[in-house]
Amino acid sequence: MAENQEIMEEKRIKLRKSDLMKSFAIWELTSEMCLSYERLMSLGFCHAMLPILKRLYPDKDDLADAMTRHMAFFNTENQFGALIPGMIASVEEERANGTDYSDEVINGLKIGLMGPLAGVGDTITQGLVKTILLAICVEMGLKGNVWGSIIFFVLYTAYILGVGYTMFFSGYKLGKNAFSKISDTSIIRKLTDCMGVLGMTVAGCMIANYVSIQTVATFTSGDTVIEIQALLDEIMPGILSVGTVFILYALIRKNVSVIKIMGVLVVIGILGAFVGIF
Amino acid sequence: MAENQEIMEEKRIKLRKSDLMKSFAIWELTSEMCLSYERLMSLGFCHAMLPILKRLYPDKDDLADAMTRHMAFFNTENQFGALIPGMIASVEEERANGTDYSDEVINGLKIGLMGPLAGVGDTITQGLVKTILLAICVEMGLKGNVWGSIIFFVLYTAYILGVGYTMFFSGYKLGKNAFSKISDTSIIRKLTDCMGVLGMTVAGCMIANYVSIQTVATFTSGDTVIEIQALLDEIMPGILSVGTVFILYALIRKNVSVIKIMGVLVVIGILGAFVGIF
Amino acid sequence: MAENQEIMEEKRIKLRKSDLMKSFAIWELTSEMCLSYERLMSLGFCHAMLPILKRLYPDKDDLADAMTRHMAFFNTENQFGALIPGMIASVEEERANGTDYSDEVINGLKIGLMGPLAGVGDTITQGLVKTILLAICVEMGLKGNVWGSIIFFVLYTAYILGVGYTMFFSGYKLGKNAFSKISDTSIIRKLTDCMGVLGMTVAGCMIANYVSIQTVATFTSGDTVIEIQALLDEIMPGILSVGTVFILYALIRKNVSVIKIMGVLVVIGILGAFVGIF
Amino acid sequence: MLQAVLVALCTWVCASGIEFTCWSIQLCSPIIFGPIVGAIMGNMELGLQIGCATQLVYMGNIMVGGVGSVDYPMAGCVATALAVATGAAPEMGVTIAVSFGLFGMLAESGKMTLCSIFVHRADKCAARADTKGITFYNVVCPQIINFFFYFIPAFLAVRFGAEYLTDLLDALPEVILTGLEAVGMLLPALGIAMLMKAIFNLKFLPYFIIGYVLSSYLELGMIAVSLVGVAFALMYWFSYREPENSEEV
Amino acid sequence: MLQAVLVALCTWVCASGIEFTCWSIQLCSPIIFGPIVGAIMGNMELGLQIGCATQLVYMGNIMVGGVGSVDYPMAGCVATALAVATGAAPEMGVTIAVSFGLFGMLAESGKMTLCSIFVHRADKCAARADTKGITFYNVVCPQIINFFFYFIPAFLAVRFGAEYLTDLLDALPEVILTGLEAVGMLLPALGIAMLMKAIFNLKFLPYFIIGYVLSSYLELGMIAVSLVGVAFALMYWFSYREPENSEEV
Amino acid sequence: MLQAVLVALCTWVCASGIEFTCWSIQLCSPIIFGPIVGAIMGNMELGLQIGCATQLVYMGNIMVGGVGSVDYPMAGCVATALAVATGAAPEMGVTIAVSFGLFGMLAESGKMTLCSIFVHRADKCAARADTKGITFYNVVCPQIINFFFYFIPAFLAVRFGAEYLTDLLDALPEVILTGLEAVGMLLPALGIAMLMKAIFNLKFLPYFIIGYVLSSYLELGMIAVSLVGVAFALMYWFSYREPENSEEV
Ligand SMILES: OC[C@H]1O[C@H](O)[C@@H](O)[C@@H](O)[C@@H]1O
Ligand SMILES: OC[C@H]1O[C@H](O)[C@@H](O)[C@@H](O)[C@@H]1O
Ligand SMILES: OC[C@H]1O[C@H](O)[C@@H](O)[C@@H](O)[C@@H]1O
Repeated sequence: MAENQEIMEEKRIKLRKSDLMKSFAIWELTSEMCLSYERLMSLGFCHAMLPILKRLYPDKDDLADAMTRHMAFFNTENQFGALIPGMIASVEEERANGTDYSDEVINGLKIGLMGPLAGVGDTITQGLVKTILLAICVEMGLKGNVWGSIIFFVLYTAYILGVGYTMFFSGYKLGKNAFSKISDTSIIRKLTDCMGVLGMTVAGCMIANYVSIQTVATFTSGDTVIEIQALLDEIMPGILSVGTVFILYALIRKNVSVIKIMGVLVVIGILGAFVGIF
Repeated sequence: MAENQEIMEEKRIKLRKSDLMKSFAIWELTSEMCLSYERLMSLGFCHAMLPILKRLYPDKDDLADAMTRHMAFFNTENQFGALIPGMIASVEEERANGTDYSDEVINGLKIGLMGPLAGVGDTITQGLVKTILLAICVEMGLKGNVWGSIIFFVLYTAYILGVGYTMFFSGYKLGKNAFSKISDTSIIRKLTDCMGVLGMTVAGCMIANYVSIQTVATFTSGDTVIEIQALLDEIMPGILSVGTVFILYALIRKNVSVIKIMGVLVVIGILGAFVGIF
Repeated sequence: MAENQEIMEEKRIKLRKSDLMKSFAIWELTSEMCLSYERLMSLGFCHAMLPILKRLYPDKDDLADAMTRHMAFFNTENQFGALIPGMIASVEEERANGTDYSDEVINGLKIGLMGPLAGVGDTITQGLVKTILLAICVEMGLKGNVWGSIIFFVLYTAYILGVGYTMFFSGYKLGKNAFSKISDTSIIRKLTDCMGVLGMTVAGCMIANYVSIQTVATFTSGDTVIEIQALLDEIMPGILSVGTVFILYALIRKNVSVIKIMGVLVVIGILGAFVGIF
Repeated sequence: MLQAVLVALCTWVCASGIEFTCWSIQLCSPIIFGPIVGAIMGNMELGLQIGCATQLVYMGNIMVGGVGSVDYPMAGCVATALAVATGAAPEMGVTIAVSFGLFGMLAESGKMTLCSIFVHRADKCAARADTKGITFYNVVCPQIINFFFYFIPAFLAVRFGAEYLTDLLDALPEVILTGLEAVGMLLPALGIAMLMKAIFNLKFLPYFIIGYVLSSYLELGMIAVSLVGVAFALMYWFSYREPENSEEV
Repeated sequence: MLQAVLVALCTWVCASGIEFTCWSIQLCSPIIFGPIVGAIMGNMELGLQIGCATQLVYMGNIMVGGVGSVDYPMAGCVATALAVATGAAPEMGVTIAVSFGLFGMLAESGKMTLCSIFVHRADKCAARADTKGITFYNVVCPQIINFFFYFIPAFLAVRFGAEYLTDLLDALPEVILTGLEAVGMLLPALGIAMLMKAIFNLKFLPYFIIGYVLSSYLELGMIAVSLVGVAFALMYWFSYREPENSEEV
Repeated sequence: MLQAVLVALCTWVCASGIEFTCWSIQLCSPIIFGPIVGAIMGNMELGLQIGCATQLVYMGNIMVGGVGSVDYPMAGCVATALAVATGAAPEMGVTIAVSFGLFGMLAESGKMTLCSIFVHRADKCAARADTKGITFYNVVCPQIINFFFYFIPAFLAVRFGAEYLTDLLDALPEVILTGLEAVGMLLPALGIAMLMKAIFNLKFLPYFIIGYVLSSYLELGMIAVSLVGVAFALMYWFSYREPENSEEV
């Protein structure tokens, strides 16, 4: 960071159009390749940011920081959600040039946008556009007309690239407008806090949306059957999910190795299935 | 306003009992005559305030301001809601005598009270009193006894005038007690903000209550039928209503003529019905 | 209080283990003996606090204050909820030694904890443990094996005493850790306010949970039946309960004797039943 | 002929919207106008009975935000007149009333659409402090609409029979009716938008959002949201501090 | 006679409300008292079986805020005694238990109403730091009520047969029962009102309103509202600033 | 043999997760791969028809958060190939597709479980700024899984008939399948916990609690909670004041 600020005094690091294009291409090609239950698109997002980050952070430590930052849980609909990598590109640009955006601002932005854009995007892309295009083209295909397939492929691809491209570069421009003007450190501190508020609010909701740990355990004796999950729901719906997240969070904070935790989870999952908990 | 303050130094403008009686009479006679979809009782409210405003604002500009202020969207139940014109009369009286109540205080009051009083009033007046009186009198009428009609007319009118009168003058007295004691400008500023908070909260709810723009558009091809409204509701319930309000608000802020907007809305409505959107 | 502070300068009053044990014993033996509709476990709680309070407040006025403080409405599940008397014991200890904890802190603690612990406790104690133990033992009993009864008695009693004891003393230790470190008066003021916030939030919910005043009054004429309760629910669910509470609160604040109020309530209840309101 | 004029007059009065002669806008009740129209048509008692029977059907009707489920001037006056004229039994009269009540809702919603025009005219009067103008637009103008929407149809119906009305309705293409409905659906957005202009304050946008979420997602009504609004306003009041130097934002 | 006294004693103990001998107030379970009463009546095994069968019926019964769906002292002790006395099959015993369980809820709610009196007496003891008084009202007095509401009816039932109880019940006019219920419904309002006196603070009224809206409109339970309350309290904590000059409001 | 390889290749491509050649991960649609596989098997038109008929069945399928109700590579490619091979009617083809679609969901969830490993490897690459590593784990590795989970089963199915797959499935004990599901249910908790590490701030815990209550008790979705989050953030913004002396808490 220190080095960056010196650099800035000499010259600003600017993203080139080609960096953005590369980033967009990676986004469209690979962002859902390594979708995992654990973090969904996290790796895809990080990958798509590489052309940006490589340009902005010549220093290896800064680069490592930035890459790690973008390995966090992420999920959105890829076309409308392309706004997010675009916008983050511009925030990283400002950051590389010395504005002191904390991780909270960046994470808050990602978290605050990913949910709504997934909702909007899934509804429009999969619910509307896909269905309409299919409705037309399937009709043709059923009659044996192969143009149905071709038209669908062409139009759908055009839609995806068109919307994705527009959103990605709008995101960049929007971010540019909003973030490049902020230099007052007190405003940045304010922004950091507000993004923290947004991020934490949505995080409370993400647990209910992405984690759904449920037990199928029952206790039976004679005619009496007790469903443990029903009792737990009475205490607090989603208590297992939120409890697990906080236990894991505590472990991570105590620097327990994440790989170890994952191993334990796998063991718990399989053992749990074996003894009839899951 | 400037003039008013000078006047105040000489003598306070006071509302006479006859002004209030006139206002109440107009309220009871005409407040629902020009009920419109666009602003419901707005014109009726403004009309009922005239005897008050004419007395309080000898200066024509002040009068015009005040009249315009009371042309805003308004709706309540007229008997219980009579509290509102009564209370506003006292606030205007303070304002005319120099206390610096902003439009936000006055609008906040109106908006904050009109909803609850409509709920209470409709339930009691139409749900309870009307039904009870009718239940008794209809019985008589069905047997051919014209006293049923007469008794209903007399009692219901008595109820309406009684409740209306009581509420109107209680409103005035209440307002008098609450608002005439406030002179500290810092408290007024505080009040202004709080009324803004109240008004905006309720405004967010008013859209869902008074505007219900829905599209009946569907997309059909073969057996596939997509209801656009269902998709929109998934994104956000009432999105068309809130979207329309904000678009219109933006236009109004850009000083687009309201008459023009109304014309466009009429055209959109009819065209929309024609092409099957509404 | 004044005296206490002097005493403190000389020596701190400390609770003995035997005081806590006595308190716990009273809690387990008598806390639900005088359960009343009006205040549920209030008297039981006060009784259980006596060994604590007698030790801490040698001064009679202080003792009377403290006892009165713990006569307020209280209800929880006794095993998990044993945390509360334990924790309150430690807060009272600090208070007796000069830290200026207001009634708001103590009431806020009690109110904020009693609801969640009742929910958790009822679910686990009655929903889970009781049902499981019964399921096993009833089976035996049905076959005529009296060991079913004996085992149930032993295990259930062990559970109750075990959980109760653990929670009571954990509460004391927890409170000790949390409250004995606070000496800064500005933090105490802050804490007081926060407990007020918590207490008032939960109080708003307690009305809906503990008071359910409903009228069965209907108005009938011919075929028309109006259920008054349905109309009231439309205005505001629970309006009778919240209304009654506030009327009584106003009376109490005006120093109307509580015994008198109770008498009037009894009369209203019976008369109301007589005329068909309840 | 005279009967037709008198019944049409009754219908007009009944639709006038005077609060205390009836209940509230367009709700003048059949129990009152039934016997009057009956008397005009020569059989007060039958009119009374039809009126009361009609009333019974709409016993639970509540008018909220200008929207009810029946239009009384048509259901009460015109239908009663026609029923008395044909000497129908009260039950028959009710059937006629129900269909006229529905027809009348068209007149009602047409009126509430058109009244916007007067409201906008009145805006201009307000801007130049023309109090006479306000009175004119609030009192006189709506009655002109009522003349066309209530007096004329009522007169035609009573004079030439109900089929005149039905023909009139059939002559209007479906799309025009839907279009009018659509306009009636769009207009409130304008009213609220104008209100927003009066009260909007970026600083308070969060409260607007919360009000919106409470009402549209959690389906809380006006009373509940107003309660929450009061709570927020009080919080604001108690946590208020004088702005430090100058007004922020 | 002795049997009747002993069974009545059991019923009384069972209703005493000692936490750890049974479960919690009035929940002394039939599985425990079934065999004891059975032994008194001369057939422990039958008593055990009836007790367990009764228990089975109420397996899911949960007592929340003092309100359950059965009264165990009556359902467990008295009903078992009667069933054993008549040598009924366990199934028959259950039927008797169910009706006695309902009857007992009357005793229970009567008790919870009357206990208010002791609580108010105890208030006065508290005010004069009379710790003995507290003990007296909390422990001794309720047992006197229990004597009348449990011992006596149990004794009568076992001695003279169930019809005595039914007669007793029939002798009470319906309106008195409803009246007592109504009083039981009104009393908690007093308890909460007194609590309000202890904690009410105008400054925190907004939180009260929000708690109320959450629970009565959105039907959130105590746990959820407490969570929200904690959230508000924390917000308050983190945004707290020392009052500028003096206490506001 | 060649056919089997080619169809398996198609299945692999279809499962690759390239966004714009198909729709999004594993959603490569039967309408596109139907005719291709058909052509490979020697009857493009039949393939097209089966593909389209399959598509029709899943018309309303929406994939949210990586979870859909069908796996297209299996339902589209493999099922079509088998159906064309046996010369089945399109309707028959759809039946095969449905069962393969379900089978494929197993492959899918297995993949999403295993991919966690690559993500953790990638974490290490990120920590040492190894950009090549990121690419390797994001692009190359998942395709290896796809090879085993899609190419091999597809090849076997087309080469030796569907029963091979069924046997494979039967060979896996039930508990392993449930166990894998359980792991897939536990893993997101780790992802969120790591996110929490990045954003957790005690000061903002209240907002977390409220977000949690809104979503789990009141069942508000992400969009609604984000709206509320924005509202809170704005409130914070407008009420923000510079910390007095030093950072609090
Ligand atoms: O709902 C309040 C109010 O709305 C409109 O103004 C009319 O329908 C009134 O009759 C009603 O009382
Ligand atoms: O609900 C909490 C609590 O309420 C009352 O005090 C009794 O019903 C207890 O048995 C119960 O545990
Ligand atoms: O729900 C958002 C997003 O979630 C996952 O990443 C996939 O299912 C996508 O197809 C979807 O768009």
